[in-house]
Amino acid sequence: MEKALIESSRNIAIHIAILWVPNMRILKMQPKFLDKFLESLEKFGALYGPVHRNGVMKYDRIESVSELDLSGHQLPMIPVKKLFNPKQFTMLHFNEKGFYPDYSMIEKRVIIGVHPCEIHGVLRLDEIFLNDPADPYYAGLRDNSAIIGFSCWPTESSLCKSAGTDIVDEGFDLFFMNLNEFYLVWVGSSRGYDMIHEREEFFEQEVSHEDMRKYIEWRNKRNEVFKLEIDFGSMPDIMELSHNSEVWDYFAEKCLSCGQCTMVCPTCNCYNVSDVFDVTNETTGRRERTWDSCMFVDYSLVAGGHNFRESRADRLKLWYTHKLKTFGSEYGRPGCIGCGRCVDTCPVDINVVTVSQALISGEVPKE
Amino acid sequence: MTTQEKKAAPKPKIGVYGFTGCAGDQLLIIHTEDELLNLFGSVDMQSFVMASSNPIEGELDVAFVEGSVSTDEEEEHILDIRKRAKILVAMGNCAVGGGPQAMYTGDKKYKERLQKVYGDNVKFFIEPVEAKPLDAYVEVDYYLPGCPIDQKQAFALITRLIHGAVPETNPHPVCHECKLNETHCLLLDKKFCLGPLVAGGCDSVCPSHGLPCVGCWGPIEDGNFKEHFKLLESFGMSKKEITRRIKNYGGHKILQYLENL
Amino acid sequence: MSKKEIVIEPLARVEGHGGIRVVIEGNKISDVEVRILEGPRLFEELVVGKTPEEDLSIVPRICAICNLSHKYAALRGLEKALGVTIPNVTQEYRHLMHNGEIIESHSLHLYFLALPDFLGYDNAVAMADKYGDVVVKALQLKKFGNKIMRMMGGRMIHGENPVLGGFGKLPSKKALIAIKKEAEELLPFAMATIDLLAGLEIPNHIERETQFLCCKPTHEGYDYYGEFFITSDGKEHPVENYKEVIIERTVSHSFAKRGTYNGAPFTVGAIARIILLRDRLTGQAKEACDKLFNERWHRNPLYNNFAQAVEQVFSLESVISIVDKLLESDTPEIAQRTTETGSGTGAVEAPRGTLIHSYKIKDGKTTYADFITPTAMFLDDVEAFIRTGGENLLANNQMENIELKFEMIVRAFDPCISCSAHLVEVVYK
Amino acid sequence: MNISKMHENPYNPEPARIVRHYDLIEDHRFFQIRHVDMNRAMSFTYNPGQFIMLSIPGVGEAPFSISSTPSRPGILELGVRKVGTLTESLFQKQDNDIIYIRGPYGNGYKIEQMEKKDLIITAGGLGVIPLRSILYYVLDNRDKFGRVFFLYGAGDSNQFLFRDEFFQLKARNDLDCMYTVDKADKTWTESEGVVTKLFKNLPEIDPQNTIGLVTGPPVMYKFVIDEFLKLKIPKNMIQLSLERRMKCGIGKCGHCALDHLYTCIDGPVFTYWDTQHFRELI
Ligand SMILES: Cc1cc2nc3c(=O)[nH]c(=O)nc-3n(C[C@H](O)[C@H](O)[C@H](O)COP(=O)(O)OP(=O)(O)OC[C@H]3O[C@@H](n4cnc5c(N)ncnc54)[C@H](O)[C@@H]3O)c2cc1C
Ligand code: SF4
Ligand code: SF4
Ligand code: SF4
Repeated sequence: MEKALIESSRNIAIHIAILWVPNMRILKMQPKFLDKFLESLEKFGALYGPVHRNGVMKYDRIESVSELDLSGHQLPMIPVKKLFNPKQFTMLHFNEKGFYPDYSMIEKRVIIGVHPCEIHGVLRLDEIFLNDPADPYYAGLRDNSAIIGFSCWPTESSLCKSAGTDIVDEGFDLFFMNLNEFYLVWVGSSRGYDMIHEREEFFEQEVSHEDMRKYIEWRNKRNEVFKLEIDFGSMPDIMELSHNSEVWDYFAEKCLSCGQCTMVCPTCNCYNVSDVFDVTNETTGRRERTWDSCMFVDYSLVAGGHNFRESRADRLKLWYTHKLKTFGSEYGRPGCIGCGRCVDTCPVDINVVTVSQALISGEVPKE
Repeated sequence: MTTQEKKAAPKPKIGVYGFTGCAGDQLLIIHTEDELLNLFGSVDMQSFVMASSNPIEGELDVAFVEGSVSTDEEEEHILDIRKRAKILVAMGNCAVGGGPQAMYTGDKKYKERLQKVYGDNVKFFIEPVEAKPLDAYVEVDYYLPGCPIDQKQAFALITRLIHGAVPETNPHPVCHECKLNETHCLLLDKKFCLGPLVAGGCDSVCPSHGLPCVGCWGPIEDGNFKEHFKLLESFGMSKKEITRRIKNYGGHKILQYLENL
Repeated sequence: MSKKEIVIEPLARVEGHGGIRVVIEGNKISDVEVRILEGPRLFEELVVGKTPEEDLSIVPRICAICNLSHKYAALRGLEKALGVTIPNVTQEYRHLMHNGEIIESHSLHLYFLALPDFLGYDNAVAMADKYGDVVVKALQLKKFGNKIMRMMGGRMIHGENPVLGGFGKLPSKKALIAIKKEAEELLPFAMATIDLLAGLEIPNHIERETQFLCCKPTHEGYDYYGEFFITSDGKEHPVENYKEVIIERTVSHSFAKRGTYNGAPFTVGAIARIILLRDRLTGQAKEACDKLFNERWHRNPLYNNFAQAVEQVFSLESVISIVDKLLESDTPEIAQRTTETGSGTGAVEAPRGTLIHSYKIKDGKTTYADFITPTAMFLDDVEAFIRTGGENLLANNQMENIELKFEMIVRAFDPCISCSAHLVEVVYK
Repeated sequence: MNISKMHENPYNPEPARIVRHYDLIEDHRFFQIRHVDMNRAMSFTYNPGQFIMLSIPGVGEAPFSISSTPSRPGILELGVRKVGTLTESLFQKQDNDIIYIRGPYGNGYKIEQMEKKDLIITAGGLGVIPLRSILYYVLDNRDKFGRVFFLYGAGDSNQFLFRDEFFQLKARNDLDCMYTVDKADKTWTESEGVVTKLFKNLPEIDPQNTIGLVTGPPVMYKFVIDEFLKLKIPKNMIQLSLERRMKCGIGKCGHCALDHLYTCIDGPVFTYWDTQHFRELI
């Protein structure tokens, strides 16, 4: 136990050492300045962050900083991906003369309170949407959004430690590590630097050794909290070896094909496109794009009625291949960033934990 | 750029008909204030009795029929409309599945009910028959499910037909929209909801109000009925209870899904 | 003796599928039938064995236009049966919802179904050329009614949001303020409509004395619900006694039951309410009523459209005052039931008249349900007016356009064919 | 928003004109299309085996293989089967009507690998559409390739695409054409039976020097590949072109995912060796 603790402190110390590079600065801030500072960010764009609406936590545009829930104890139901790859939007308009892109949803934004795993999620999506040719909507939203990360506290379902996404060293403009007595603030981009620069009076340049010790203590304590674990490292092989496992049939029988897992997963990116005419007999209208799910029956349906994934087992396999075995064009790196949402969301308990456990043990979960 | 595109599609001849039902689907079209004038402007409205007098009953490009077939006269009428219309759209739950009045379909007790209700002596000038969906009598080209239909879905279909294009169907369950609307899943609180078994298109209004989907869009082909029943049973509901509820708007279409449960 | 039969079918610009058959023998009308051509839907039977939640979901499907009135009447009946006492604030939200429906339904009927008759058009869209402003504004008014229905009902038609004891989701303060503002903006148009109508000649060929019935509001003012009926003979009856007040029978030419009061036809709806309750009007609604009301209202159903115009004003004013109250109030809790067994009758004024839902619940399941819709109440009166009107026309040899004249009478009542076609006599032993 | 700074929009299709069309067989139509912008039309180039996304405003967008060869620039040829929403509307279009296209997408056939080698081009049904592109490309660059065998099978003679065109090819002596239909009728003069039956008509081949190409309906792949393997053609010298559902053509919409690959950017042409790595390929 103790050994593990020392080990992990060492890792963290190394981690901090790595971060302590000249262009990545760490500052300190007293909590009393937080609201004032966040309010000042309005200059950089419309403020977004996790808020409670109708009993559901969601990323939304905020009217006042006081609405934000930055406690880090809960993840919004729908991940921050919706701010970069919107759930539903108009891509193009058309008329008799042709198609015209619609970029009206692109605005300058500051997204406050993004958890480390979520930032990892965005970095994964970057691999898809920014891969040449870049998706202009995603890229536009990405370019125009500042990300202000906030540290969080693991929930019952968090898997980020297993996934290696409990810390993050890129993909944000600022990152606030909440150590209760004070914040350590990582500056991750020149935009982040500009934000700080505006309100320098709120920040202390010197981070003492004592502060660092507190941080390590916090990290150690946090590491203790995780309840779930997945050995992501061995999952690609296990997936490969279990392609014909009957475990899939067990889950396939249960799966409701409601698609909720894909909607809530930060690294699911699939969408559908459809055209809508205006109510007129002229040729005018719009081309819309909406999140889709590989759990739906028509996902792999092609002409002639051939469906490559008609069975639920095949649909599940594709999803778990992406989450546990490979992501983007990479082989051997999983898409799961360990947020635990699928664990919280699936009504019939099909999620990365139950599936990977069943595949490893070869046994289906007990009812 | 030189375009030799035809400027506008020719106005199709449209008829809107109401059979037995609540008239909600026709009303929904009338209620589409923002589009109503545009709609009348882009079609040649031949017959829409609820909105206009002096219908012309001839050949039609598209007939939208709401309501179930519930009298012998309506049976004749739907056969006549089918003959005259190139495209027939069943509009709303009653036309698609029989509607709430068809919730007891399959119990073979219609005559009994009717007799119990009106007595033996009353002779009607038209003969009532057990409510059935349009496709029990004629071939239906497209279906607009819902009780009542949804404006967005309806106009997406109508405008495609105006342009002579094939409409898209929505093979996804209510849950899809439920999540797009960022609604908390009722099932997680062990509350009844039919969402996973029901075709989407309503924009998940009921779950969005914290209320269960009662299934008014009718069943979805890909629904995992067996497992969902099991799940609802684990919440303490009986199979009978779940079956009764799903039948409320399931009409004729639900029966095949309940066969092997 | 010549025998002539006039059949108007389908009846246009009414809600649902109906027709009129008039048989003329010499200069007498020997038979009048307002026919309900839709099949029976057996709703009272459908809900038996269901939970109150299912009832509440199913019964609005009786009729799309007044779906929330059905929901509201059912709620009033079921909540009595199950011992649910809703907080006053919830009551106010219900009123807001109900006023939305009155606005939606009246504006649809007045501007889109009836006004084309008065102005000589086939439909409202055709009217738009000359009366563009009116049509556009009328659409706006109807849309406003719909907006409230959607906000409170959950969607425009058959929303599930009103539940036993309250609402699934309540509107935000912001939405309420927006509603109030819009009501204020629309009020001048509703008043302008009064002036438009004041300039119209109402034909007098179909005048005849009749009786009226409506709910008596539980407070001093005008409103659309109550625990008693009042009738034009000066009597009051508790709603629970409805079966003794309104005597129903079945006729072969329609799937709708027919109701009589005192053994004779009677009228319900906006005209009945204004005639019986107009002393309770205040504000601009009173002003509107004073401008339009005259003694002929008692004898001429075409004035129902005028009464609807007055009620539009009343409802817009109500929306404003209700929102004011709601903005001051806290969010109400959903009231819980206190029993699983009981019976209750709820009555509200649907846009086209008194609507009654009566239930018996045992162990959480409905064992008996009875609904009486306004159309079922006034159909006898419609036929009586056609008969009288027709005979007057025959006497004066005004046979030209007689179909339209008959149709206008039916439309004036704003009958709801779907509502009436569900009706059945249910016998339980 | 400053759009000028935006990335170019790869989803925005360009107008193209239908220059000519005729029916191949029932419900299968041949289209020649050309970019409305003539410069674009002439400079537009692609690899055989690539596809375009074709749009009809208000109706939608779908992938179609380019059936013409880049060695004959200016005109794009498509062969389309009427199956649903978009294709239904496409069939209503007349010559001179405008449609919209973007692309080319996908990798196309691995031509370098094919150079100097003998080729067995095996098509089933609609699969002949992309293969027609490589076929003509090869014929236009005939000296770069070894022997060419073109094997094509259809359900019956009424389902045989490009019949006139392909029968004319039989006259050429730099190419060996073998045609078959599952069920022959009186008009049919060639073989009868499934396409794999044609393999026995092949002369001796040198497997190390031969490339097998196959495209057809999903059921066909397994059987044809078996024939290639019987001939001992190495797995990485068998090229397949696959069809999957796709909405973007550029690796974003996810629908065509196969394990860690996307059919639209990593395919649609894969070698059989590639496909061994992922399971649900065929
Ligand atoms: C790389 C590639 C090349 C293709 N080349 C050709 C070709 O040369 N000629 C040809 O006729 N067809 C080709 N197809 C198939 C063609 O894309 C589909 O036939 C077309 O999408 C059907 O569109 P639709 O709107 O008419 O049909 P829909 O109404 O959309 O659907 C009809 C059927 O097609 C399926 N389908 C829908 N969208 C797609 C899609 N994007 N891809 C595949 N299937 C789909 C549906 O699930 C349904 O089963 C190709 C497909 C791919 C992926
Ligand atoms: S697979 Fe589950 S835990 Fe992993 S990122 Fe997706 S939702 Fe989160
Ligand atoms: S609440 Fe209902 S509709 Fe929504 S996700 Fe859950 S089961 Fe599906
Ligand atoms: S959620 Fe269900 S019951 Fe509600 S409108 Fe949608 S389909 Fe109908």
